[in-house]
Amino acid sequence: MSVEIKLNNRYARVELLHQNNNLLKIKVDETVYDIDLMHTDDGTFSIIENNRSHDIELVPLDQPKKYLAYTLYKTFDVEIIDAETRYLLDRLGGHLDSDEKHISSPMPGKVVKVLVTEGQEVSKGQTVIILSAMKMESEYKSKVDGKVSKIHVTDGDTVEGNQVLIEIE
Amino acid sequence: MSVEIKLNNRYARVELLHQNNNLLKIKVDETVYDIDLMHTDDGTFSIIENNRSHDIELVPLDQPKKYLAYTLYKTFDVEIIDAETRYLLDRLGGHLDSDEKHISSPMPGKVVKVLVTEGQEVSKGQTVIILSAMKMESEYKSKVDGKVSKIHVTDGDTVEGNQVLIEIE
Amino acid sequence: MKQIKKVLVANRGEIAIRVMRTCREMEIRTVAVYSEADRTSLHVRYAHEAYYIGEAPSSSSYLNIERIIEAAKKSNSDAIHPGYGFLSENPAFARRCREEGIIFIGPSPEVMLIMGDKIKAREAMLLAGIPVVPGTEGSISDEKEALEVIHQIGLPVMIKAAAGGGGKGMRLVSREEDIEQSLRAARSEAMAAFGDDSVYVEKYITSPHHIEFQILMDSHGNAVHLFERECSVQRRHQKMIEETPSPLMTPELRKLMGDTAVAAAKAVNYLGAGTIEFLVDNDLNYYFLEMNTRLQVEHPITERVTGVDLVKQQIQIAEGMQLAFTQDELVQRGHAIECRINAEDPDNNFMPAPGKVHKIKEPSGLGIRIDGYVYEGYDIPIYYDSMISKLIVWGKTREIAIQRMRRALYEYKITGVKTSIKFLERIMETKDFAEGKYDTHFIEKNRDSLTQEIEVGKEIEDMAIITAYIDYLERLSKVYSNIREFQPAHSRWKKSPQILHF
Amino acid sequence: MKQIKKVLVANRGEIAIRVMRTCREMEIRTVAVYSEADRTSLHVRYAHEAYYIGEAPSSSSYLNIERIIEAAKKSNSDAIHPGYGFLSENPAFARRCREEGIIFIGPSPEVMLIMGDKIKAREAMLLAGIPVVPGTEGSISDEKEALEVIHQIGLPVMIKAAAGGGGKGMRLVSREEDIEQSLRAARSEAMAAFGDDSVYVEKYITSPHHIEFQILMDSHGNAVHLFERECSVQRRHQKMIEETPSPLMTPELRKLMGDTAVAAAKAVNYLGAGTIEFLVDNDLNYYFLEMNTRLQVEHPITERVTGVDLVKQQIQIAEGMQLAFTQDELVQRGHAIECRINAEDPDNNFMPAPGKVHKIKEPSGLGIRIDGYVYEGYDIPIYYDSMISKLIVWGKTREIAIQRMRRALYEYKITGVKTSIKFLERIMETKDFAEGKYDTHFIEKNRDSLTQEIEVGKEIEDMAIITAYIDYLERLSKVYSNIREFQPAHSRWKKSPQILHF
Repeated sequence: MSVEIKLNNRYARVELLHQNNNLLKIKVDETVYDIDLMHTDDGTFSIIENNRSHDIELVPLDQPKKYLAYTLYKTFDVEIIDAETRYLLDRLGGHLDSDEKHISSPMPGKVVKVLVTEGQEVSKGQTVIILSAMKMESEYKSKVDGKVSKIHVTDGDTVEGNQVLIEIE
Repeated sequence: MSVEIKLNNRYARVELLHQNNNLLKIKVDETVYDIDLMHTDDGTFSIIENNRSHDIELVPLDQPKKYLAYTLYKTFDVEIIDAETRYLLDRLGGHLDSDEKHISSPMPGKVVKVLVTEGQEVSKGQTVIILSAMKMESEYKSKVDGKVSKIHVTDGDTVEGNQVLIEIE
Repeated sequence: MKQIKKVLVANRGEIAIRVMRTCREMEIRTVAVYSEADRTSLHVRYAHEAYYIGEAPSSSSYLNIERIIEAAKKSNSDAIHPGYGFLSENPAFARRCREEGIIFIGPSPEVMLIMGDKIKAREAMLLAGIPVVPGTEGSISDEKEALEVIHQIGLPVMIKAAAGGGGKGMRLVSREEDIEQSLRAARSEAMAAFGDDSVYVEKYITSPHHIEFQILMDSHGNAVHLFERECSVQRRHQKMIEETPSPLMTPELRKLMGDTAVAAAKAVNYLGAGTIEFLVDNDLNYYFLEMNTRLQVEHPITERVTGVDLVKQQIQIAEGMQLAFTQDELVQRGHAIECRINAEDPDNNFMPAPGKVHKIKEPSGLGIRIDGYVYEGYDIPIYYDSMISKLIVWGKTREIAIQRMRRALYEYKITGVKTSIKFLERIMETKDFAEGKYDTHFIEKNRDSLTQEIEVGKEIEDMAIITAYIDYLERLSKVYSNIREFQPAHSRWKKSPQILHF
Repeated sequence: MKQIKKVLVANRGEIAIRVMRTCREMEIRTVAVYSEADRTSLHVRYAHEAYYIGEAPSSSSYLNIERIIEAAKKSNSDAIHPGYGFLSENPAFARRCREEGIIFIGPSPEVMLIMGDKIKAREAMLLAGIPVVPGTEGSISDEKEALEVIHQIGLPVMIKAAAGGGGKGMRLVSREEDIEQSLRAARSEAMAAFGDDSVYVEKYITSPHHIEFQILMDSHGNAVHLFERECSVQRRHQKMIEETPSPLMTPELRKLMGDTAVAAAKAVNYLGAGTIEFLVDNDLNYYFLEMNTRLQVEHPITERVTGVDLVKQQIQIAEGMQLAFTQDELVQRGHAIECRINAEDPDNNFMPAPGKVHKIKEPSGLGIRIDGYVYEGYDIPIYYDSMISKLIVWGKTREIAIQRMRRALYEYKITGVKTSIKFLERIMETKDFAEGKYDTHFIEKNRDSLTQEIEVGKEIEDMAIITAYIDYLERLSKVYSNIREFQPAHSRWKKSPQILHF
């Protein structure tokens, strides 16, 4: 089964050509690899490819089909672009999320202060909310000119990572 | 729900009297404990009882309802004796297994030599099989006088821990 | 002299465990206190006893003097070790312990009061003949007086608005001919911004090195220093890497500054372990900066080169024992470096990154020490410091220590949260660091190369793609064959039988 | 002089990783070889490259010279490090490396041949004037000759049947008046058992201490010793605990034995790291036992007190470099102890206990080093050694080192397989060990107290019962409410919401 996989900004087509237990023949774009692949249930991969030993940790993210892959020197965002994902991508015109109109928390933390109210006009670059985590406060700004359509949090709330805080339309 | 639990050779009756999230009131035999209990999915338990901090690792064994509980200084065999277990115990007249008539491997290893054949008469204390693991050979003796009724392994076999090797009747 | 039998550690995280480790070696029972966010934190599990002291925010728990004293009394603790941060430099807490008859492992509240006040500390040091950063004692509103002071201090100087902040009314003056104009500009800017044109003038240290000296002083008046720690690798004014010996240090300067540090401790009648922080410029002039009246985060590098357990010394001094060694018996052997492993994102301005730790693989072997507290599955709380572990290495030479640190950072793998590990690895590979030529501007100066995108080659990328592909195939096969059987954690290495179906 | 750029490590387990760690620090690329049972073993994952060399039994893989040489050639390795065990003392392998132009990191095959043969080694040592255990050179069949030899050696002696085994024809003689009768009894027993009444006579060491000296010798004829290691805590003639300095040692004896060890190395024109093993009696007489022409398991304690990386020295010597230090520059600082953590059952005659490791929590902090290789979920194979890790601690004094070892053993938690951890903890608490009064009979002598059942009190038992109870309730609740949702490993600490249903 051939699948398209996105790694950071690269799209690659991957296909398993042959398997004999842990010995796999896999094609990634135009390259065919003969690899010896073992992994644990929780995502530690040991791959021996042409006698090179690779240790990779694969961590599934909250969103389905999205992962972080930790290699020796670099961590990659990896996403499976299968038929379902492709459909969503097409429907949204290439954008799975409308990031620009949402202010989301990049990390878990606490809301120090919401600086806007619903219905208020905001301009690009205007600070709309202050979060704190681990003794450090950070200001978050609107990425567009627009109107605050929805505020999901209030001062003092504890928020998760990637939680939508404020929507702007 | 009150359950009987066996710890090494002790039988204890346990009952959850009250729960408020991680704060539990539990009765073990005649003692009532108020404890703060947290644990991970894989059996690391942190119990605070009367401000004493206990770290216990609970490891499930292959047989259902049997565990090893690792406390700070001692490791216990623990077994849940519920209705089902009780029924089996009663039916077998108090013996769940007929250990004496089986020669089992106490650990994973390799069969070096089977010294008896099926149908052969053996006497108590007679060496019937030699196993090796980690560069060390061990002899296993019959615990009873009897006749070899079944041999499950041959020289050179790899065996698991607790596997029945030879049956004597 | 009173033998301590039970210690309450009024702290959390790695330092709580660090202190308890020494207590266990001394056969002293340990008492943990914990906030609501820390019920599953390792110090609670490590201690003999544990007491809940309040809500997650520090103000309700780790800064809550009443609750901590209550736990100490309930547990019959003889002594309290405050660690660093939280109440460790709080004179009111130290005084309260004294009133309750509980030994506070640290100096007296009187010393803490002096050293906690910048101006009083400066005065005390001047009195003891210890150099401080030259500058005006108070603010100056007269131009002529300001000019005199500047000439007296000598260039370069920094002029700062007395009412200031945010860089307004601030001027760096390096050249003689700029003095008057800069002074006027600063004053008028200050007036415009704050309605007040008075200014401070301070010596500007061009290439500042942050070097500190560890001291120990017992209740019998004996004091020693345990040499320096070089702490100039900083981000956001927070230390990131420390090492000892300092690459800048000479034996003469070490002796001079060490003697100064001991004099400073004696000047205030210090008790226990403390640290005198100095600024040192490229010409090896040094100035007292402040004194930390507690254990430092970076104390392990001193322990490694001197062989002295500083926590044990703290406890023994608190018991009233005499120091077991003199200055002459202390020697620095080899080289030690500490890297702070923070849950943060170095590519995004070191933004904190709390969250759940997925997996940890820690380095080990020759010359490695780790003081940490997080474990797999642990949820790093948002309420406290982002430092999750300290990696300390020792080598016979600085070069070996750096090689070892690189190896250790290679071995250190934490997934689930972002950490400073890879950033630290790059620092080890930076030429200026390798040559020991750096000051507090180091990270800023090398920011581009330190945060530059790494090229790893297509093959590594392809392997990462393959791991996700295999996981995806296995998940699919599970859905379609409806296999959902229980699989214990870390149970086995798989040979991927499922994907035979594809 | 040839710079080594790539090393194949012809070994597995902790020593393979130990060697690779130093290689990484030296920026040498590492090549692992592995048997079928070791595909998921850590050394395969740690190395840059990995080559499969055969089936699980050592004879098909780690002892398979052809396959290893083939892997070395295919990977373009400059050198092979043999670790300990397996091919490390195999002269044929060393010769084969030489023929293939691959540097064997160790001594020449010629030296290995001599030292691998007890009689040749004994002759070489006698020639160099080094004391060996006094005894007959060959067997004696004449009673008069035997009596002469016994008087020459001096009591006590052990008489052994030349054709013997299993204790038959063996007599310990301690008293003058027993000599003749014992000799006759031994000879007649030997005749009855083996049809041959010839015997050996050997000096019997009443209270033997196993003490060894680490030596290093370069290709320029420079040799040094790195002091002793006391290895008398043994079970089944295998070392369990090692320490340095030896509690038995005096500075004079150390110098004498050290000089002897260096002389022994020079006598055979040694190369690299080696160990001279001695038997020492309570009167501090010492006798050459054997020479190990490789790295020892217990080398880390020497590294800790001398600050020397022995693997790095091995590699540099193999490159043809001169030793960077002289004997005078080497000093023992503080005290180091190693405990071997084996997968075995101390309560059942140290029966090996291979199997799957459920969880591991390793000690850490001040003065702790771990050289291990197993990880959570790893299945310890049945084919190889039962040693899974080495715990090395350092303290300024022996007393501190023991306290620290106790603390470290307390922290060390391995579940899923039986280990020697708790047994080692009891040894640390044994009076004779604490006082440093022990010989190779130590474990046998203290077996009862070391394996005695511990009473932990009813409360601990009740807590263990409660954990099983809670697990049982949760499993039941899952079955009845049919909740089988996916839960990632180590995902969270639970507050047991399920058991609300009861």
